[in-house]
Amino acid sequence: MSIHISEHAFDPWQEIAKHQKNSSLDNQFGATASFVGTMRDFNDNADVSGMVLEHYPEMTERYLQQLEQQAKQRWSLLDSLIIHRVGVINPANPIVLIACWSAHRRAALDACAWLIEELKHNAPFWKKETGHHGEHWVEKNTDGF
Amino acid sequence: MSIHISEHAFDPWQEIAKHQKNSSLDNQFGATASFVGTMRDFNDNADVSGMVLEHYPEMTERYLQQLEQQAKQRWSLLDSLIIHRVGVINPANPIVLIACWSAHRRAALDACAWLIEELKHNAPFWKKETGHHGEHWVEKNTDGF
Amino acid sequence: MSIQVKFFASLREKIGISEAKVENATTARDVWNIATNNAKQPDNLLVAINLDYAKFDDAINDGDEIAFFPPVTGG
Amino acid sequence: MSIQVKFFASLREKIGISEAKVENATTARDVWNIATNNAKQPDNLLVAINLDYAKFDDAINDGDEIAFFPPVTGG
Repeated sequence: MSIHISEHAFDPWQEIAKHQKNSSLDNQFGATASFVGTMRDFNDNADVSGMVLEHYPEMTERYLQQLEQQAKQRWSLLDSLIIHRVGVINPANPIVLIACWSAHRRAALDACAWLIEELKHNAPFWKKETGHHGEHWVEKNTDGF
Repeated sequence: MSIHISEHAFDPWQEIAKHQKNSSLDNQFGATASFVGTMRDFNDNADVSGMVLEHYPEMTERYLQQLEQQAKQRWSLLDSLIIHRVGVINPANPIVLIACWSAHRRAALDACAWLIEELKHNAPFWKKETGHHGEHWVEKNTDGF
Repeated sequence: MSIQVKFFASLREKIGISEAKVENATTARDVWNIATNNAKQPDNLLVAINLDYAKFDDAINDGDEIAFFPPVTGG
Repeated sequence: MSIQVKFFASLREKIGISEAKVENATTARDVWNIATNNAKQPDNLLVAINLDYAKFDDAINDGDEIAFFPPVTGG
């Protein structure tokens, strides 16, 4: 179980590979599910050229740790990894990575989908978008569709 | 939309990164969901030291292409990638990779989970496991739990 | 009339045939009976006609490819 | 009694305060009223006490950290 809040751009695929290599998962897991949220260059049909992500550091850390613990209690997870960007973010930058490892597929898939949903709804992060028309705070997250 | 049947070991994370780089997805996608199925070194409590994956090449290709088309009709996918190993497979080798790209998270997550489920139930692949006690064909897939 | 027949995996090993050609048959079931000399059909036997899942009573035509195989275990 | 107060994101910018300390308050609502000089609470305002989501009528204690913020938009 691992959580990183990063002020720097990260490559989600390298991070998954690195985490897997450095963990004690060898040969025990049969399933890895992951989700990556990436900054698009448009949102609600307005051009967005950049973004600043603010957070509440102590609460973010605590909340994400609680989420991982809840996921571990609910599903047979062997490991999980959550990485979230903060600070200045450019289009095409990954914002969030969730990865879950389990013996069988349902635990990893269901836990991964649950974690991103909970994170989106409750983790104390806030996006401010910048574009041609100045900057504005994103009022609320989409429902995912 | 892309399907690869591979007789050689592959690194799923490098494949996702490569596919993303070579596609025309730039800055348009906000969500990537992936599933990787990996060979464990045990199954049904018996030691498994290796595996041979047989398939029905023409039907596999056709079936997976149909699956991708169905997923594309059902969800707003921007792209998808399916890689499946055949031949001799060693413990810790990835067997299958599914990756889906979409603007919003639900399409990628739901399509990815649906694709691995359909593939497991219907794609014409067959596993023969080898271990201390000789070799045997896997009779049926687990239900995922 | 010429029908291409294929057997896969444990079924292929059990009956000892990977491919066959049969000359006259009207359904997939006929093809099985001719190609295997009326061997008993295993439980859960699956059949595909021209690369699509099919039923044993489905009609077949000249040039079709019929495949028999056990439950799939990929992924 | 000393209560640490924090404001985040659009709320922080709107009221122009990022942190405050208030001396006497019994609920999170009191803290809001004291720290913002009875500013109207925005719709959907959220509150956390000691890093956990809380309600505006929840009691607070000496040394608590109270945070006010708008709906979250991470991920």
